Amino acid sequence: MSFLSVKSLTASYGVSQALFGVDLDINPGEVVALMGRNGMGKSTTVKAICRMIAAGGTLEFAGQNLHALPSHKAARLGLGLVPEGRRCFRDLTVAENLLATSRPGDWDMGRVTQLFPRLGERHSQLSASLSGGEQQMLAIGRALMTNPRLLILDEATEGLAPIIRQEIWSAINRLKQDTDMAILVIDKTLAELEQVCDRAVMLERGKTVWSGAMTALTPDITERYVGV
Amino acid sequence: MTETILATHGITKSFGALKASNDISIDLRPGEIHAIIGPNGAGKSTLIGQICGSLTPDAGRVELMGQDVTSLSTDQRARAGLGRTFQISALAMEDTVLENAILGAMGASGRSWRFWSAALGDRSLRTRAEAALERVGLAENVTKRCADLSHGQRRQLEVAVALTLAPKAFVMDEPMAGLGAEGSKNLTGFLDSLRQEAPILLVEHDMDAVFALADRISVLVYGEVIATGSVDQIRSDPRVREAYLGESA
Amino acid sequence: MSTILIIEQVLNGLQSGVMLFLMAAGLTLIFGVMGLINLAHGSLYMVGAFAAAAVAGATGSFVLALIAALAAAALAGAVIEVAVIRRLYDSDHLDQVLATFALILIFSEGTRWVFGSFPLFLDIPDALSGPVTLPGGIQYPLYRLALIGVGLLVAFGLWLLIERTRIGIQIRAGENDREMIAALGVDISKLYTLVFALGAALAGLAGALVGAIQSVQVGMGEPVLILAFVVIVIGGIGSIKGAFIGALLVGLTDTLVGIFLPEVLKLFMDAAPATSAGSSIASMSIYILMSLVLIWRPSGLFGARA
Amino acid sequence: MSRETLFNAALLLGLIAVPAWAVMTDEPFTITLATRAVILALAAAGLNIALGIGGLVSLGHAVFFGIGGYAMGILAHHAQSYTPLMEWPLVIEGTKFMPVIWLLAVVVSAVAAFLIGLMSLRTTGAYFIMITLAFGQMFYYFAISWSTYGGEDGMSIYIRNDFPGLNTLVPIQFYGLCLAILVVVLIFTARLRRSPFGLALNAARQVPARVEAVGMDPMRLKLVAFVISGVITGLAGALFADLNRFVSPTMFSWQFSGEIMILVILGGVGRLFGPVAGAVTFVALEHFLGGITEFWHIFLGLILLAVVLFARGGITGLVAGKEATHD
Amino acid sequence: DVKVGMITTLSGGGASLGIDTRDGFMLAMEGANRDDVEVVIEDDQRKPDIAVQLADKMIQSEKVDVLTGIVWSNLAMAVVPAATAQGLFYLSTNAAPAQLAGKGCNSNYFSVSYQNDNLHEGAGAYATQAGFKNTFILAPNYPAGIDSLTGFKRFYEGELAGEVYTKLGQTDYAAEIAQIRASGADSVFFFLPGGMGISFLKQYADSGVDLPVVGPAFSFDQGILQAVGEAAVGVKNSSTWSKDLDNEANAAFVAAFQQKYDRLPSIYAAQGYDTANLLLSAIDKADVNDDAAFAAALKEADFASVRGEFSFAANNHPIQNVYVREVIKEGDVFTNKIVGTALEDHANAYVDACKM
Ligand SMILES: Nc1ncnc2c1ncn2[C@@H]1O[C@H](COP(=O)(O)OP(=O)(O)OP(=O)(O)O)[C@@H](O)[C@H]1O
Ligand SMILES: Nc1ncnc2c1ncn2[C@@H]1O[C@H](COP(=O)(O)OP(=O)(O)OP(=O)(O)O)[C@@H](O)[C@H]1O
Ligand SMILES: [Mg+2]
Ligand SMILES: [Mg+2]
Repeated sequence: MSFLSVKSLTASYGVSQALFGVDLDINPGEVVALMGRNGMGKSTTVKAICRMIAAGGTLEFAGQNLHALPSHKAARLGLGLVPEGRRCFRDLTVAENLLATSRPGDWDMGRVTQLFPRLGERHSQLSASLSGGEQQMLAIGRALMTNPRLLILDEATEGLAPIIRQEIWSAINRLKQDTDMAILVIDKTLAELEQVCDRAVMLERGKTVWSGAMTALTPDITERYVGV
Repeated sequence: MTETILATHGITKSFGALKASNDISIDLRPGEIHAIIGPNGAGKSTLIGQICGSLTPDAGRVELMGQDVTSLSTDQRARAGLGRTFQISALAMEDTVLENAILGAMGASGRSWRFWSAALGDRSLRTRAEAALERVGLAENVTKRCADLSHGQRRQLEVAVALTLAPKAFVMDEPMAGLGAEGSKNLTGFLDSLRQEAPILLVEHDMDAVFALADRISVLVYGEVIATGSVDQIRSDPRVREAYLGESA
Repeated sequence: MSTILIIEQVLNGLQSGVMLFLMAAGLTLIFGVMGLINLAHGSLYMVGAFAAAAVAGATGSFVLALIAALAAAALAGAVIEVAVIRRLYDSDHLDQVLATFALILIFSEGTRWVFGSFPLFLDIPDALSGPVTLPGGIQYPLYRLALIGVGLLVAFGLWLLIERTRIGIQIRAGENDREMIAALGVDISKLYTLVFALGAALAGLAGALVGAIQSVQVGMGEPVLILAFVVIVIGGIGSIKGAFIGALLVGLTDTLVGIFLPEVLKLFMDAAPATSAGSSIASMSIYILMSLVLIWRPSGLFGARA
Repeated sequence: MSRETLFNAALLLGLIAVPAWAVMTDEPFTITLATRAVILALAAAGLNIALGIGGLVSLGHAVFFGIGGYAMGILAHHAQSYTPLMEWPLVIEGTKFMPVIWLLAVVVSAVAAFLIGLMSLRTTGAYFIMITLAFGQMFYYFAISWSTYGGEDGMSIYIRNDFPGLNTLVPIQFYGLCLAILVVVLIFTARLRRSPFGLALNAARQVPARVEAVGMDPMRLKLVAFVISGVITGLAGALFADLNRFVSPTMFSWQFSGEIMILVILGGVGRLFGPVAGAVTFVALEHFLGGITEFWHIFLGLILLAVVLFARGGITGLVAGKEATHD
Repeated sequence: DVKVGMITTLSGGGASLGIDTRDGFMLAMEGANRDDVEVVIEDDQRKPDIAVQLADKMIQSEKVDVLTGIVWSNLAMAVVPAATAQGLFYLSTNAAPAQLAGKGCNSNYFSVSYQNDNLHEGAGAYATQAGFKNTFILAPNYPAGIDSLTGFKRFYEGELAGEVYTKLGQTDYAAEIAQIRASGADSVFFFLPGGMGISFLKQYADSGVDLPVVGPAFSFDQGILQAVGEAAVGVKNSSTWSKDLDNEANAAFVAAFQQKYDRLPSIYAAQGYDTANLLLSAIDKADVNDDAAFAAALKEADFASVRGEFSFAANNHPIQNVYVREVIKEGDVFTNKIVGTALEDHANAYVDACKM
């Protein structure tokens, strides 16, 4: 049994079904890429794991059945989400955003501002007035502050300057080396994913259509499922 | 002097002690794509806000087709020929894709003050909207509610709405953000063809796209333009590499 | 008009402002912080006053009466949060308006059903009754001074809670994005029940304290509700400091305009029309104040959002 | 045909059938009751344009309702006492002629809505709710102390005003008149919702920034919607005053603003027939529950609560399904 | 058979007044135990438009002959003119605004209670008798408030230390009390009905200003005295009725009311009771469908009023005494006792204006 085990996951938005059978496993220390074209169900999978929408199928994390837990209890098992579109708490300052949901552990204010010095400089600014990239850093910092065992990054490098993206990727690499945090990454730049991910899972129309080691990813497959 | 479509002259804007724009003068010429790049928080969106009228500069001027538009409101600037896309999608979520596009067509044709005839029944509005949706690849989704679109599809719609305006100049804030690899590739191709219609001021972090598209690049750091030049010039500029590009180029 | 009287009226204005703050405090918490339009706040105020009057009548103890007011209102608050309000956080403000309007009907007539149609008796405790003499020879009721004290304490306590504690941060975060804060591991539902109960308890406390110098009757909460909304809107929703300043402004305006405007008008016109015109305008004064503030600053004096 | 369309048609048929039913069962008062429901529905239909399409949560619509009422009250008062309304600079006499009264109601409501909108639309959300309430309270207190026209006591008009070709004293005829106006307004609303203006207004509620970016001024769209909305509610006020042959400052009260809003929410915000469903239900509840117990407000409260909790989208939502239909 | 429609306030804030009106009225009706009179009762929620609607209902559907029961002047103004214009009789159990006493009087309209100004006039007369020279007067800023101060001044001969109109529904009177303190007044007259009066009296008692206070009976009525408590003891108020008025009808009424409802009756109950008895007396004399005869029968006022001597003036408003009462404590209960008569056989100021 894996750390996170997702089997035949289904989910719907009202009457329209978005997931038709997603399979996905992650083990501690692993970095897995979740890939697919726009609208194929990557974010929906993440929302289902975090119990933000109701879902069917197997959903287990750290030996617990996630279906039985409300969103906040699932999170406390060690899920750290960086959501699509950032979703910082607009009316809170940067520092307050980081503190609001922090849980004790290695990651604290000091370590996060070390990773993103920009957040330190802006720590008493309202997050609504941050630049897009700054908000993205804040969302990552916020998730790290919960000291997750599984970090989920949904388009975490969207809108970041190349130099910062590199920093984030190297931070992920460091996380991978130094901790046994499991990481699930959704991102669009294949080259960058290849640097850090161990495995990849491809979604098409709400279904897992391919999964395997990153090294086994052929141009053929990527052409077919992500179009490059 | 070359003819310019859009230009800023010495734009300056502060938020408290922070100088988000410091004496910025840039211009956009016919047929070109002028990319603005720079670290996060450098002031790119702030600059765009001032160009489009949602922010008022503390000093400086904005000119469109040689006319000073600094004192015009956002909607007046849009009518004067400025088509923009937002960094974070700004769409009417409850409405359908087609309705969102028609909104743009309506604004462009000044037909918003009709109270009786149905908007969707207006041939010319509809043709215009559908053409734009077709071009960004949303033709199959016209009846979908915007809230049901994926993130990437919303980004496409964002561009389509700007298209319906048939503007004199496009101002795009990170149009690639959230698009998948394939989507970025397609949009890159699309923008490439769009420059014939109207020049584009493009803010983007996707360097593949910027390097593929830009005729000129300006680099903004801490509210100041530190360099303007061709792709090659910028790529090899050490200051730019240090502040922004890192190893990636 | 003597200086002493003017000072006394300014004091009255401040005091009525603090009293208003006491009423508005719970509402600020619920409306400002949780983003919920709770029209039934006035009902909780009424519940507090009735509970206090009933317990004071039975035991003769004002302290017990206050405790009863706090407990009854908090309980009522917790119950309606769990049974009704909880289902409405995700829906828009309008559903909240209708639901809490329905709660007003239920509470008002329910209270009348239990306590009858006649006003109840609740008096100032002996230890606090009667006037004291302030420097300058102003005679001022001790109880009102005590109200000022309680109001200031509540203001300070609330400000600490919201601005300086982690719970406060979480509450505000929840207002921005409930789904997100839950996904990050905070049990926002429980937190909101607590906050709602706290807001209700404050309303109940205000009802009991103010009930001692006013009339404890069915429907007493509604005029107060409107005033409390005026206060927090002037101050800027979500700001405890704003609510406090707003309350003082409203208290001063209401008191001073009512007293001085007729006098001022008498300088220009006959006494009778001056009195009536003066008091007509006075009754509109706080609304005029509110619209001026909002026209000048569309999100109140200390409102965070534009 | 969608379920909502069917429901709307049934509602309309029901309203048309009311007089027949009243005659058959010899309950003439039913017509008065139905007239009340229709007029309240009209007032709510006015608000529904601002609220449902434009997202303008106005807690001050009683202002327009009251203006309509006082337009009727003042004109008829002068007509029945044979005193001119104004002697300088030009002589204006009172009148008992409904079209003139309506014209006045509409014009004054429009001006008031324009001015109030101009000042209020800078604010949003709860601030907008409260600033509109503030204007309502100003009018309310003004009316209370306006002793020329009865102050708090209001004004009674002895005989209902005239409409050419009708005997308005006959309940059925007056009812028919009110119903006709309601239908006209609903048709107008239905067209408006699909018109370019409606589309733009709807978008201005959701994303003002987008509307601006395509060259329209959201503020102006909202202001126009607010004026249209105020005018309709004002007209309803004039009819309501004529129904009761009485006007008083309670027409301006915030409770009344609240009640109009409750009607819209109860029926279904933004639904074409929402105001009608809401008004009919509310008037019926008020009428029938009142007979059962002295404490009928408790039951009214419980019913309203049930509607909010179990019928998202009000009564129309309950009957016709959640989403507004798009086609 | 006669059908009577009672429209009164039975829910919400003002319900206690309507409930007493109804209970007093029904006490007399049930006491008479007749099967030729039917009463229908409806709740107006204290809203004028609801009252009008109920009147329409009673006229159109119930086909009543007589309407009665409205507590508030503004509701009466909404209902009475239209009802009498349609040929119905209206007997007022309480509200009696000046418009309906003067130019707007009607042969089908009778006020059994008083004319609105009466109690204020009584208070003014008492203030004069008591030798007050410099009174501070206050009332809410609405027509009844303005009428009340006018009524007071009509019979008060001293100077005014101040005249203040407060906000309708105001609950805090600290500012007015400070004005009173500073004004050098020797006494205070106030008209603040309902909760306003309770608040004022409690705050006044706590302020340390101890000038004598006079007011109309409304703020000292049985229903609200208990809520005012000690603060009211000793205050003089003017009333046309009191439970200790010494006459047979009153003794019987008070006893019967207490027995039936287990509380002391209020002035509203007394007025309701009188109204019912007046109506019954007229029914015995004339056919309700014969307007002129029935009006004449009513006007005779041939019934035993709990207020003792009672007759109608030319404008169909009572001629009666206005008494001065003092608030006392009887055991645990606060109540009133008569201490004098302010005006004897008093009618009202609008008789001459009424052309009937
Ligand atoms: N809130 C929603 N309501 C209804 N349908 C939705 C919603 N969100 C997403 N969908 C639909 O569900 C499907 C999957 O969307 P999802 O957001 O999971 O895609 P994605 O793979 O994350 O795409 P992207 O790369 O564009 O973010 C899409 O077809 C989308 O239209
Ligand atoms: N209203 C505001 N108040 C205070 N500071 C602001 C405000 N708006 C923007 N800023 C600050 O101004 C700077 C420039 O922001 P801007 O959004 O223009 O950056 P950007 O270049 O677009 O960055 P990104 O690429 O991350 O989107 C940022 O540091 C931001 O925090
Ligand atoms: Mg996604
Ligand atoms: Mg930006």
